Amino acid sequence: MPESFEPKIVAFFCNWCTYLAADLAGTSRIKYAPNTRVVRVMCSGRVDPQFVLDAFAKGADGVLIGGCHPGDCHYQEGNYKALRRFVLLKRLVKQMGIEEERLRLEWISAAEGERVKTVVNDMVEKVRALGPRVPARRKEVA
Amino acid sequence: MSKANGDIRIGVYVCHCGTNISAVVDVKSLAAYGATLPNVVVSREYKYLCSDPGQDLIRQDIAERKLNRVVVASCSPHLHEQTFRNALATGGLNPFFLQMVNIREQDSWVTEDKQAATRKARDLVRAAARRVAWNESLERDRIPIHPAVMVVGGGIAGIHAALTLANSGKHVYLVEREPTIGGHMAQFDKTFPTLDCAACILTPKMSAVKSHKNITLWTYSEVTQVDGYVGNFKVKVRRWPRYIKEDLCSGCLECLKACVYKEAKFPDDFNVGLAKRKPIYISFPQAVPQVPVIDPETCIQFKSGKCKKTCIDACGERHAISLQMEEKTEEVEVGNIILATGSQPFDARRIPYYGYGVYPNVYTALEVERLVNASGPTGGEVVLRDGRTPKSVAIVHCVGSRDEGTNRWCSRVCCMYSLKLAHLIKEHTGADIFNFYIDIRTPGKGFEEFYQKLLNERVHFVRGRVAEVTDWALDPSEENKLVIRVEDTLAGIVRRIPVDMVVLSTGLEPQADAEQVRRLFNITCASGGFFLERHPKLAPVSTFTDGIFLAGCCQGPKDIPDTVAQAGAAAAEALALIDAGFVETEPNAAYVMEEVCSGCKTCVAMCPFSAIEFLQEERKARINQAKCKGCGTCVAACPSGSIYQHLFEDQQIFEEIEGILTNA
Amino acid sequence: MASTYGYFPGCSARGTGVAYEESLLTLFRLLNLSLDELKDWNCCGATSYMSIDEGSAFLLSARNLSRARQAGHRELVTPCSACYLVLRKTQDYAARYPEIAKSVGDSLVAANLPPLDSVTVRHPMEVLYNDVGLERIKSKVVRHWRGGRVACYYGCQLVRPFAEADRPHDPTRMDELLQAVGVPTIDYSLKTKCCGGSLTGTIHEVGVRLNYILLKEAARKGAEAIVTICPLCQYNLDAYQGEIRKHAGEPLDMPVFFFTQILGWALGGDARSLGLGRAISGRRSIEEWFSKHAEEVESYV
Amino acid sequence: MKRLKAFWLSTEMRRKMKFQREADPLWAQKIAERPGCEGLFSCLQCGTCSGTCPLSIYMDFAPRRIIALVREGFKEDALSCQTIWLCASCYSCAVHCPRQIHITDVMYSLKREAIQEKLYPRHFPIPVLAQEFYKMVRRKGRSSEFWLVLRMAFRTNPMQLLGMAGTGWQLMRTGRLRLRQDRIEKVKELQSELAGREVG
Repeated sequence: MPESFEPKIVAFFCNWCTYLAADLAGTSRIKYAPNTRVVRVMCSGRVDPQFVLDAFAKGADGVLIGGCHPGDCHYQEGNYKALRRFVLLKRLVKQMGIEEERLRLEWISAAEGERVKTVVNDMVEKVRALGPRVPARRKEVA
Repeated sequence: MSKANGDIRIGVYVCHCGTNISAVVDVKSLAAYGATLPNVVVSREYKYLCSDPGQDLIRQDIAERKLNRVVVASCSPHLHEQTFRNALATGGLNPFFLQMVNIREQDSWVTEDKQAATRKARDLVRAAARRVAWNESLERDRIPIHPAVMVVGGGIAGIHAALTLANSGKHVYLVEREPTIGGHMAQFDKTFPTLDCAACILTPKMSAVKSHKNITLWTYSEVTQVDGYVGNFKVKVRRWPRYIKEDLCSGCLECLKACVYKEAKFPDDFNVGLAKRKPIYISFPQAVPQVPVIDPETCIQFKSGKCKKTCIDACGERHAISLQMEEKTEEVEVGNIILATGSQPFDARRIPYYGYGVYPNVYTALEVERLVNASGPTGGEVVLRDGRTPKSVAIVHCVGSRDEGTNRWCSRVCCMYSLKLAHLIKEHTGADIFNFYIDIRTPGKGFEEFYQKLLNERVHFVRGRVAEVTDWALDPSEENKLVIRVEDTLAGIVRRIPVDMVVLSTGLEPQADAEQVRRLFNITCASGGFFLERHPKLAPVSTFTDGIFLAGCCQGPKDIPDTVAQAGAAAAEALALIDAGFVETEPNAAYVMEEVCSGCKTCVAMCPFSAIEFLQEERKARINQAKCKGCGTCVAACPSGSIYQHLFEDQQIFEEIEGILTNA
Repeated sequence: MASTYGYFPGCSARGTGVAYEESLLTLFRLLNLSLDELKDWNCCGATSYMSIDEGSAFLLSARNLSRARQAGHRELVTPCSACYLVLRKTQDYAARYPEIAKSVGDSLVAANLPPLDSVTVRHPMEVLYNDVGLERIKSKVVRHWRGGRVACYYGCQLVRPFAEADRPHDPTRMDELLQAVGVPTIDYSLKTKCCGGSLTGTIHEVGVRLNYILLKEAARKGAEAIVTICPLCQYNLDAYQGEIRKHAGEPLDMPVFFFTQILGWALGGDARSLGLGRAISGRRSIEEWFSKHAEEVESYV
Repeated sequence: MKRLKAFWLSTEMRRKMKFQREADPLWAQKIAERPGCEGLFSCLQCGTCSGTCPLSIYMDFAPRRIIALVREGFKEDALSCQTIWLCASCYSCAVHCPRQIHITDVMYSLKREAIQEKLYPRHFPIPVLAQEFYKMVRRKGRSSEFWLVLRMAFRTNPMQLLGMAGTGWQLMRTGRLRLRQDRIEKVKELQSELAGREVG
C-alpha cells in the first residue's frame, strides 16, 4: 500500500442512470479519483443489504450505491425500495462500528457525469480522512 | 444453483482500443496478470477486439482452447456487450457466458495516474473472472411487436416520420398539441440557404398527412399516460374540445366571418402576438386540419352565455359547431413511439440589457419571421410597431446561447437564420444591416456560400457580443434611436451604433414541459434538458427505453435538413422492429425457488409490474417470466432468499465483490 | 416595536457624505428603527486594498464583521455601496475559498476576535424595502412632493455580484420606494452605470466626463433631480457641475440627493437634520421643494 | 554601420510582432489559479466586457485584450498598461460576461502584480492613490478623503491642487470637508493583525 492510504470503494451502480453517468464522465474525459470499483446492477433496488455487509466484511473501505433520481427509476420505484433499505442498513452498519461516511446512497442521473466526479472525489476524501478499516470479523455480519 | 457443468475454462481478452485504453492502462501486464487468475486458460491483449479479427481471436480460442467462459476488458457493456455476445454465439458458445469489464469509460478515460488505472483494471478483471465462472447458459425470450406506431408532435419531424411509416403501410397515430400541425416551420417565411419558401415545401406534406389512409391525426390533443413496453405500449391521449366537429366541418370558415366580434382583438399565438384573432379562429390559412377552434376563454357564449351565436347560424345545415363538445380520451395500442416534440425559442426577457419588452422596436427572430412572411400580419412588409420602415437594423446573435447565465449550448441554427433574415430584411427594406456575432458557424451544405453572398450584399458583420441595447443618446445622431454598444473585436474599438430596429437571434431550448414528457415516456434528459439519445454516434435516434425513438429538436437544436433526416432515421428504426416482428429480451428475469419460498408475500408488493402472482393452494410466489422486467428488487427483498435473478445471481455478485477486494 | 441593526458608516459618511449619514439616521428615527454604530470600526479597504494586498483587504472587512458579531449583531447595515460590496465579497470569498477563510481566520484568532460568522451585510435601501415595506412607508407620509420627476441612480457596486440589494441589470427598489412617497421617477437607462468612483480625484477629466454623461442623460429624459444611494456617486455628481457648466457650456444645475433625504423629508424630517443644506448644485430648487411650510397631508393616496 | 544599428533599434522599438519566447505560460497559469480568476481560459473573446465597461473607451487595451494577453502569458504588456488602473471596479464586466469570468478580480490580481513588480506607469495617479490609501489605513485604521487627495497630489503633480481649490472651498462651505484625520482606538492591534502582510 502506498504511504498515503488509498481507500477502496465498492460501488453498486444502477444500469440506467448512475452507470450511464459514469460512462458519460468517461466520454467527457472527466477525471476523478480511481478508488471506486463498480458493480453493475440493473436497478439500485437490486442491491441486497448482504452485498453491502459482505463488501465491508471483505475489507471495503467504503460502499457507494448509485441510483436514478426519485421518480426517474427505469423500473418505476426500485430506487425508493433502495432508499427504504438504505435507512435501516445505515443504522445496522453504524451498530457494527463502521463510520457512517463509509456508506453512501446517491441519486445520479444519466446526464450527470460531473456529479459522478464530485460524489466520488468527495467520498474518497472523507473515507481517506477516516483511514483504513479494521475489517469486521465475518461472524458479526454473516 | 451450482457451478456450471464440467471444468471452467476462461479466456481473458484485453482491448487496447487504439490508444484509448493502452495509453493509460498497462494492457500487456494486465493480460499477463489475467493469465495468472484461476481457471484462466488463455489471456490476450489486442488492438481492436471489437473488429472482425479481434472477434475471430475469441472464436478461435473457443474452438481450439475449448473455452467455456469469456472475459472481455474493453469499453462499456452499453457499447459492445452485444457485439461480443454475438462473437461467442457465432463461436458456438452460449452468449451469456460473457462478462465485460469496463476499463475505458470507467477507467482509462477518467484516470490520469497510470499505476492507479492499471490497479483498478486488475481488480475489475479479477472480479469478472470470478463472476463469469458462475454465469449460466440462457435463452432469450421474444416479444411480438404491435405494427402501429405513435408519433408525438406534428412539426416537420413528426410529419416526415409519420408519412414515412404510413407510406410503408404501417398505421400511425400522429398527436399534436396545437390546433394544427406544421410546428415552427409553418411560421417561417423562407428557409436557408436555398431561400425556398417554407410553406411551399411544408404544406403539401401537411395535406398528405391529412389525406393519408394510414394516418390517424389527433390535433389539439396530448398524451396523458403511457403503459407497457416495446412491442405493446398502451397510450392514453386527451383530446381537448375544439367545439367544432372535424368530421362535419368543411373548412368554409363562414363561422369566422359571422362571429359577433367584427374585429379580431385577441393576441394570435401563431403570429407571436403581432396580429389579432377572434374567439373562433384558424391558426393560419393552410392549417391542417382546416377546422377552426373556439377559445372558451374569449368566446362570449362561454363567458356569459349571452351570445347571438351567429357562428352556429352561419354553419347552418352542417351543424359542425357544437358548444357542448367535451374533452375525451382515446386509448390505443402501439408497438413503437417516436417523440418529435420539438423545442421552444429562448425567452429574450431573460436578458434585460437587450431591452426586449422594454423598447418596442426590439424584436425576436421569430417575430421578424412573421413580419417578412407574405402571409404574415403585415403581408410581408417589414415595418416597426409605429409603422415606420427601418433604415438601419441590428441583428444580435447568440441571444440565450453560449451563455453560462442562460443556456450554455450553441443553438446551431441562429447564425444561418440570422443571415437569412439579414438578406430578407435588406431585400424588403434596403436597410443598412449589422450582424453582431461571436463566431459565424456555417458548416452545412451551401451555408458558407450563403455567408459569402451576404458579405457581398454589403451586410455589416461586427465581431463582438452586444453589451447592451439602450436608448440613451450620447450624440445627436442617436436621438430617438436604439443604440447598440459593442466592442468591434476585430477592429479593436468600442462602437456605438444607432439603429431603428433590433432583432434578437434567440436560441433554442427544451420545451417548457420537456421534463414532464420525459417522465411520461420514461426516458432521460441530457444536462441541457434535451432528450438523451442512446448513443451520440451509434444510436442517435434511440433512447434507453426500447421502442421509443427521437426526432428533431427535442433531442437538440438542429435545422430542417437534419431534422428531416433524423425523422427518417427514427421511422426506419421503428420499421426495422416492426418488420422483424419481435424483439428479443434480456434474459434477466427473476424466478422463485418454490421449495425454499416461505410464502410471506413480501415480494408481491415489491413488484411494480405485478409480475409476481401468489399461488394460494401451494402458498408460494411465482414470477411471470414474460411480465418480469428484471429490476431484481424482489430478489433483494426476499427474506428467505428464495428469489433469484438470471444474469445477476447473488452468487455472481458475491464473487464479483470478493474478486474486487481480495488483494493480489 | 423598534428593531436594532448594527451600523457601519464607512469613512466617507464622516467626510463628503456627511449628509447621507445625517439623513439616514433621521429617516430611521422616523421609522423608529435604531442603528447601533459598530465600536471602533475600521475602513473597509475599498477598491485600493484589493489592488495592493488581497489578504489585508479581506482582513480589514473580516475584522469589522467579527466585531459586529462580538457586539451581538446578526445584521450590519452600511449605507456606502463600496463598503457593502467589499464586506459581502469578503464573506463570499471566505466561503468559497478555504485558503482565504484560513488566512483571515488565523489573524482573527490571533487577535482573539470571533471567527467570520453569519452577519448579514445589508444596505438601507433593501432594509427599507424588505423590513419596513412600501405600505408602511406610504402610511407615514406627511408631506407632498411638489417637484418634478427624478432619476434614480443606483450606481454600480450596490447591484453587482455578491450583492442582494436588487437585480443587477434592472434594479427598481429605489424607484418603488420613491414612488411610494409620491415622487415620480423617470426610467433612467444609466441607472447602473459607473460614476467613475475616485477617478474624479485621479484622472480628473475622465471622471468628470462620466458624470457629465450621467447628468446630461438624466436631464434629457426630463429629470429635475438625481437620487443616489452611495456617498461617492452623490459627491461626483454634485461637486463638478460648475466645472461641467464651464467646459461643456451646458446650463446644468441639477440637485443630487440621497434617497434617504427625499424619504426622510416626505416622512416629516426637517431640512437641517436631513443635511439638505450641504448640497453644492441645484441649491435654489431645494428651497422650493423642501419649503419649511409644506402643508401636512391628511390622507396620502 | 552605426546608422544601420540605429535603424535596427528604431524598427525594433516599433515592432508589433511577438516572439513566443516572450510569452510566459506559467505566469498565465499562476494568474488563473488566483481566487476569482478561474474562468480565465474559458474566455471566448466575445468583447462583452469591453463593450459594457464604462472606461474601456479610454484604455490602451480593452479588457478583452487584457484577458487575451494574460492567458497567452504576455506579462509585461499586461502589467505595464494603464488599463488595469483605469478599472474602477464597477463589476459591470463580471455581471455581463457570458462565461461568468470575474474580470474585475483578474484586474485586481494584475494590479497587485504590477505593484510588486514595480511595472505600473510611474506618476500615473491611480496606483499612487491606491498606495497612499493603503498606507493611510494601515497607519490610522480609517481613510480621510482630504489628506488622501493631498498626498496623491504631492506625489504626482502638485499643480493640480490649484484646480481642486474651488471644489475644496465648496465642500468646506457645506461642511463636507473634514480636515481632522480619524484614527481608530485599537490601531496598534490592527497593525499587528496586518503585520507580516507588508507588500513591495
